[in-house]
Amino acid sequence: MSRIGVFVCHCGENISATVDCEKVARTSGELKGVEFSTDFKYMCSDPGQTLMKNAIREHKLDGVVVASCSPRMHEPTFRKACAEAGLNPYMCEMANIREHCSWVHPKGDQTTEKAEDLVRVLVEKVKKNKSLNAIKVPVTKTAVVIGGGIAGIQSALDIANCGHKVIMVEKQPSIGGHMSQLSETFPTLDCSQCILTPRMVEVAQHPNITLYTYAEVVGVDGYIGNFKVKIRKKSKSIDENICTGCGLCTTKCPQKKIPNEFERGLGNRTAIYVPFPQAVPNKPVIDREHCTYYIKGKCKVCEIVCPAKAIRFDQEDEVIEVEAGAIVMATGFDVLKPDFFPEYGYGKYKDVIDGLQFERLASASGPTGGEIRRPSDGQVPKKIVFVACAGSRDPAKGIEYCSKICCMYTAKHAMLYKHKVHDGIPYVFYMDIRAGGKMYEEFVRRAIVEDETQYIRGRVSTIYEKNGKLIVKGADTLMGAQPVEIEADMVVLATAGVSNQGAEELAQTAHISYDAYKFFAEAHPKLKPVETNTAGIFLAGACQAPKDIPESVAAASGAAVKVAALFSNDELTREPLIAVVNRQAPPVFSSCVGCFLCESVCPYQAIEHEEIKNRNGEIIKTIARVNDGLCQGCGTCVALCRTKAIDIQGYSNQQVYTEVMALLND
Amino acid sequence: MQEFEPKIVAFVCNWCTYAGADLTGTSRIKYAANVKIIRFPCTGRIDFMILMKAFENGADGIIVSGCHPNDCHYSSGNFHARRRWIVFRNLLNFAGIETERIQFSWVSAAEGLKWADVVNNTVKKIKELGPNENYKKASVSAEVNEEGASHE
Amino acid sequence: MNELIKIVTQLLSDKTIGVFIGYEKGSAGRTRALFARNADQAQKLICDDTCTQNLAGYLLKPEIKKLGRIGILANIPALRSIMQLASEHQIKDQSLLVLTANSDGSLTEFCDFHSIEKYLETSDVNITSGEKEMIARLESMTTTERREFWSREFEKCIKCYACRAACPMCYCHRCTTDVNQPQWIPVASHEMGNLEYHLMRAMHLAGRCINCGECAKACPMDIPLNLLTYQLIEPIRENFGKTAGMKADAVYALSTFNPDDTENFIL
Amino acid sequence: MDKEIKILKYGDLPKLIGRFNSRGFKVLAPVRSGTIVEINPVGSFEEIVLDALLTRQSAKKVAFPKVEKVLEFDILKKGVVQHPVDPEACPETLLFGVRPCDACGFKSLDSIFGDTPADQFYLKKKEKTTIISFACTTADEYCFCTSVGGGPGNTDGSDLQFTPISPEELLVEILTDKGKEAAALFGDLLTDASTGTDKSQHLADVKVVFDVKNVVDKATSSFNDTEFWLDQSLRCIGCGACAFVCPTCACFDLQDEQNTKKGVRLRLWDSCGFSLFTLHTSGHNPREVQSQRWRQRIMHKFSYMPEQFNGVGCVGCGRCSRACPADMNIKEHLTSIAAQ
Repeated sequence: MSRIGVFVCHCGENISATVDCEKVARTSGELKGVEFSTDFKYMCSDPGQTLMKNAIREHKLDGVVVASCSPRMHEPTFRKACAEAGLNPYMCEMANIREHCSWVHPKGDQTTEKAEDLVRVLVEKVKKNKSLNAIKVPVTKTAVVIGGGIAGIQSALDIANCGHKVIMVEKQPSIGGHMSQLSETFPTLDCSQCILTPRMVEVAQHPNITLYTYAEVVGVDGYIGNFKVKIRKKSKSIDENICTGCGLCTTKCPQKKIPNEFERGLGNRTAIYVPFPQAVPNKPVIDREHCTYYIKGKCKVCEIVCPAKAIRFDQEDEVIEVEAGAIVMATGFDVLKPDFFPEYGYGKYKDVIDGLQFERLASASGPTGGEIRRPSDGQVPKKIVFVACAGSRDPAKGIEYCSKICCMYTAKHAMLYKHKVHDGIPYVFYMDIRAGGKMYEEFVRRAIVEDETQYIRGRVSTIYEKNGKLIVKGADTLMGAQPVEIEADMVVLATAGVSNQGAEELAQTAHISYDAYKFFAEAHPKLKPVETNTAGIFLAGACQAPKDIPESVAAASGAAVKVAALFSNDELTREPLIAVVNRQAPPVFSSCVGCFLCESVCPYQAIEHEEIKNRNGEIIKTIARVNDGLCQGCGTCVALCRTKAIDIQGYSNQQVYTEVMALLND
Repeated sequence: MQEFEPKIVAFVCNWCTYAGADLTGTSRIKYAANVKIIRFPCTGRIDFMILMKAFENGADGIIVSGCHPNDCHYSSGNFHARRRWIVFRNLLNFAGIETERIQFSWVSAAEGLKWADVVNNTVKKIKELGPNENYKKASVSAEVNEEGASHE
Repeated sequence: MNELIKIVTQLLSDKTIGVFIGYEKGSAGRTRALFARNADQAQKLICDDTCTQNLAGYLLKPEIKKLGRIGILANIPALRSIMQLASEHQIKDQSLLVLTANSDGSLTEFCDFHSIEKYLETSDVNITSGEKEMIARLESMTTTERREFWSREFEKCIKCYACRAACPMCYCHRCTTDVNQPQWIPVASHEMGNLEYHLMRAMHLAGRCINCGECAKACPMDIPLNLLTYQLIEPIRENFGKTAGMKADAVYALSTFNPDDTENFIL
Repeated sequence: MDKEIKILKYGDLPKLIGRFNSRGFKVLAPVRSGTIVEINPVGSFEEIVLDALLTRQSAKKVAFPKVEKVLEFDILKKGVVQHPVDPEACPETLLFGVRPCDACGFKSLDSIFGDTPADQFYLKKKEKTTIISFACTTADEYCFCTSVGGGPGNTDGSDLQFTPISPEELLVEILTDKGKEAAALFGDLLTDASTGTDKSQHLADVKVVFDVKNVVDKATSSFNDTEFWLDQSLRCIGCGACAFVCPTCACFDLQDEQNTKKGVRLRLWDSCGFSLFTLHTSGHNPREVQSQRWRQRIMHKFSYMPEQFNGVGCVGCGRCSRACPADMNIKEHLTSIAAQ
C-alpha cells in the first residue's frame, strides 16, 4: 500500500488564476494510496521545499507528486528536495499543470478537472516507480571546440587555462573568424586585429590546445563525458611541420586573380595562400579549385621555389577520431547574401556593398590600406548611404528577428567614414535605433552629434544608378513619410546576421536541436543559455543567435565554465533512466528469447549478447544485455520487444500502462 | 443534450513535442482541454499496444507526436516509430478500425503554435467522428460475452 | 520417395542426425509430421504433394532438440522459416540437415544457409491468388464492413492459441499474451481480448510472417487469421523493400529505417 | 423414472421449438455460422441444422462458457467492495439437437462441478437446462463412443432423446422428470409408439476399437514410461484446441480485469496442454515438457477421473482429434495404450 504525497503549487497566480488549486489538492487527497496532499503558493521556494521535506518525513511518504510547472523546469529541484528528505529522488514525479494546463486553458471547471486528471495520472505512475540509483561513468577530460572565431578562442583558452585539454577545429585555413575581418570595434573604436591577434597566437602556442585548421567535424558518437568525434582534416597540400611560413610560394604563384574571401572579394589572392597577414597558423594552403597544377596537371612553381620543400601535391584528406568529454559549438554566423535584395542592386552596382566589405575598406590592413574608396573607380565617396535592417525585422523576407549588431556597427561605419573623409556626408536609413548596452547609446549619439551622420527614419525602397551616382529612394517617416532621394556615391547594406551555412547538418551530426532559423537551440532560454538539450554539448557565440563581441565572449566563457565543471570530477553521474533486460530464476533466466531485433534498433550500440551457462560452462541460453554506459534511454528497443523482456526505467511498461488506465478511467 | 467532449490522449516525446507544448504554455496560446499528455522519452518508445490500451479504456482519439525527422534527440527513434506507424495504420485499417482517430505529428520544441493547432484540429476531427463506439463496445466495462449472447 | 527413405535411413544409421522431421500418412486422409529416430520409423516417410505442412515450427521444440542433430524435409515455407529464424539468432548455420523435394520429385540437400538463400531466389514465395483475392475483397469494403467482418470472425475465437503454437515465428518462451505485469492483452476470450490478441499477433509478425498459413490451417474455428499478416507483406515490401525469410542475415524491417521513408499521415 | 416412448412428426418440430420460445426458454441448437456448425441461440426452427454429425465446439459451453463473470468489484481508497454475481441469474434453456456424446459429456462435468465445494455457476445453469439429444444415424472414423461406454443411441445425460426412425418420424424417449415436464409442452404433438419399436436398427454402426479397462490399467501403470509418452506426443504443438472443444474438459482459470476504479473477475477455459498451466512464480514448472502435459491429459481422463468419480472422462466424440492442428488422434493413441 503506497503512501503518496501530493503537493499542488499555485505558482503565484500562474496556476491558481485558472485552476482551483485547493480543489485539486483536496480531490487528489481522496485517491487510493495518497497519504497527504496540500497546496502552496510557491512549491519551488524554500518554504515550499521545506514543507515538502517535512511532509515526507512526518507522513513517511514513499512517493511524491508535485503538481506545478513543467518537469523540464523543476524536476531536478524537487527530486533533490526528496533526496534531502531521505526519499529516493526517482520516487518523485511532476504533474505539469502550468504549461500544459493553467496557461493554455481559461479559468473554469474543465481546466481544474484537467489538472486533477494530470495529478491522478502521475499518482498512479509514481506507485509503479522504483528507487533508482544514479549511474557513474568516466569522463574524458578533453573538450572539442568547433569554430575558431572569438567565441571559440575564448572558450578554448578558458578551458585550457583550467588545465584541461582542448581540441579546436576550424574549417578555414586560419582561426580568427569574422572578428579578424573587422577594422575597429564599437563602442571603443579600438582596432579589432590588435585585440584579437594576441589571443589567436595564445591559442596556437597553448600547451593544452591542439589546433586543427582547414578541418571539419564529420561525426559525433557517444555521450556526455565519452564522445567520439570524427574530424576531417582537409588536405592543405603542404607539410606543416616542414613549412617555415616564409611565404615565398605565395609571391611566386601564377594564379593571382582569385577573389579573396577574407577581403569579401574586394581584393585578390593566389592559389597557394595565407588568408591574411596575421593568420594563425601562418602557413599557406593550396586552393585546389584554382591551382594550375590541379586544373592543368602542370605548374608546381611553388614546389620549385619552396626552400623547405614542404609542398605535397599528393596529400589527401585525413579523417581522425578523437575522444572528448564535452563539445563546444562556436561555429559563428554569416551575413545574409545581399543578392537577397534585387531592389538594392547588390552585385549589379559595384558600389553597393555589405557591412563586412566596408569593414575591409576601413581596415588599415585591407585592400585599400584603410582608405574608403569606391570599388568601381577607386574614387573617395562624398556621400554614403548606410541601410540598416537590410533583411532583418522583415517578415516579408522571412527574417522576423532583429540582428542586433547592425545598429551599432552602422553607427560605427558612419563614424569611421567621417573620420577618414572629413567632408563626406554619411546618411543612415533606419527603422529604430537599438543601442542597449554599456556606452552604446552614447556611441550612437556621438555618430549623430559629433560626426553629423544624417539619420533618416524609414526604409529604402529602391536604388538605381544614374550617371555614376547611386540614386537611393526612400521615405522619411518622421517627416510624414515624405519621399527622400539621395544621390550617393556608395551604399552600405547592414545585412542581417544569419546562421552559418552547414549549421543544420552539423546540428544533426551532433544530435542537438536548432530553431526555425537554423541557429542552435539552448536548453532553456533564460536558465540554460549555453547548454543544449544534448548533455555535454554547449553553445558559445553567434551560432546561437546574432551576438556582438562582448556577448559572444561572455557566452564563450560561460560555456567554458560548464565544461570545466563537468571536468572537475573523474566520474560523472548519469540519470539511471535506461533500458534493462529482465532476469528470472532458472530455468527461465529471462523472458528474452535472444532474437536480438533490439540490437539493430539501438542507436547507441548498447545491446550486448549475454551467454547464460550451466555449471559445466555449457551455454543454456543467449540473451540480450544493456550496456548502461552506452544506453541513453530512448526506449526504442522496449517498444520493439515482443516478449516485453526489455524495459526502461522511469518510463517502464508498468508506468505508462497505469498512466493510460488512470487517465481514461476517472 | 450537451456537446460530445471527446477524451483524447497524447503520447509525446520528451525532447521535442513535450517541450513544444511547454512553449505553447509559455506563449499563453490557448487550446482545447480535451487532450492530456503522457510523456515518453522518445516516439521510438511508444508501443503500438499502448495505443490499443488507450482505445480499450475509452479514448476517442489519440495524438502521437515527436521530433521532426533528423531532429530526434536519440538520432533515430522517430524514424523507427515512423516505420512502426506505417505498418500499424495498415493493420488497423485492414481490421476495420478508424485510423482517423490517431493523429501523428512532428512538433519541435520551437513549434508551440503548431502544437496548439494539432490539438485543436484533432479535437475538431474527433468531435466530427463522434464517440469511439466501435472499440468501446468491446471493452472491459461492456457486458462480458455470455455464450452466444453476442449473436442476439 | 524411396530415395528419401534410403537417404534418411543412412543418415540415421551413421548418426549424422538424431532425428529426421518428415511426413507420414495421418488419420482421415491427412498428412502429418513424422519424427524418425530409427530405420523402422523412417520406413513410414512419405514425400508427395500432400506434404504441405510447415515443419519448421518443430525445430525449436525442446524435446525434439534433445534428440540430437535435426534433419528436416523442408518445403518452401519451411526453408523461409529457417532463414527467418536464422536472422533472429534462433538457428545456427549448418546446425541442421536440410532436404527439400524439388518439383520433379528429386531431393536437394543444402550444405549451408547460403545455398538455401540461392534456392529461394528462384522460388515462388508469393501468397496464392485466392488469398490475394480475399484480401482485395476485404480492402474493397468500407471500414465498418471490415470491422463487422472481423468481429464476426474474432467472435468465434476461443483463445486455444493453436495459431500461435502452429506458427514457426511464434517461438517466444513467453508470449506477450502471457505477460501479466502489466496484463497487456486481456486473457479472456471475449471480443476485446480476441481483437487485441489478434492485432498484437499480426503486429509482431509484421515483416516476419513467411506466409505458410499454418495459423489459419491450425484454427479449429476456421478464422482466416493468415490474412491479417498477409496483407502487411506487400506494404512492407513496397515501403521498406523487405521480404521475410529470404536471407539468414537479413535485418528486420521494423528494427531498421531509411531517413527517406515516406508516409502521408504525419502532420 | 422409467422411460416413456412416443412418436413425433418431423413436421411438428417447428411447433415444438415455437412452444419453448414462447414459454420464454432460451433455445440453443446447432446452427450454421460461416464454415462451421455451432450451438447458438435460435429464434426459429428454420435456423437449426440437424444433419451435421457434430458441432465444432461441444455443448459444455451452455453451462460452462468460455468466459463467465463470477464477481464485480469497486476499488475504493480504503479496500475493495465486492458485488457477487447471482448464479441463479440465468434463463430456462432448451438445448436441442445435440448428440448423445455431448449430452453424456455433462455427466463428467456434473461430477466435477458437483463435487465439494459445489460450483453454483455451473450447476444452476445446468439445472435450468433441458437437453433434447438426437441419436446418431451416421458416424465418422474419429468417433469411438462405443469404446468408452457410450453409443450412438446412448441416453445418459439426455432429458429427451429423438431418434429418426423414418424420413417423417422421430422416436421420442422421455428419460427424466425434467424431460417429462418439457414433453408436457408438446404432449399434443406426440403419439404412442407401437410396442417393440426398436431404435437400434436406425443407429450408426460404431465399432469398438479398444477395451477401455485396458486403457485405464495401462495408462495408470505406464505413468513413468517417459519414452512412451514422448513417443506419443512429439507431434503435439501444445495448443489448447483439444481441451477447448472437449465436452468433458473442465479446467478453468480465474482472471481479474480491472482498471484503477473497478473490475470484474472472470472464469475462463484453461488447458493442461499449455506450458503456463503449471508454471510456478519461481519459474519452476512441474510439467516442463509437452510429453508430460500430454500424459496429464490422458491420465486425467482415464486414470484420475475413474479413480475420483465413476467412469472415464471421455465420451469418444473425437472432437479433439478433428480439431488438432498436428493430427494427434486420440482414438489411435488410446488404442496403442490399450495394446501396450
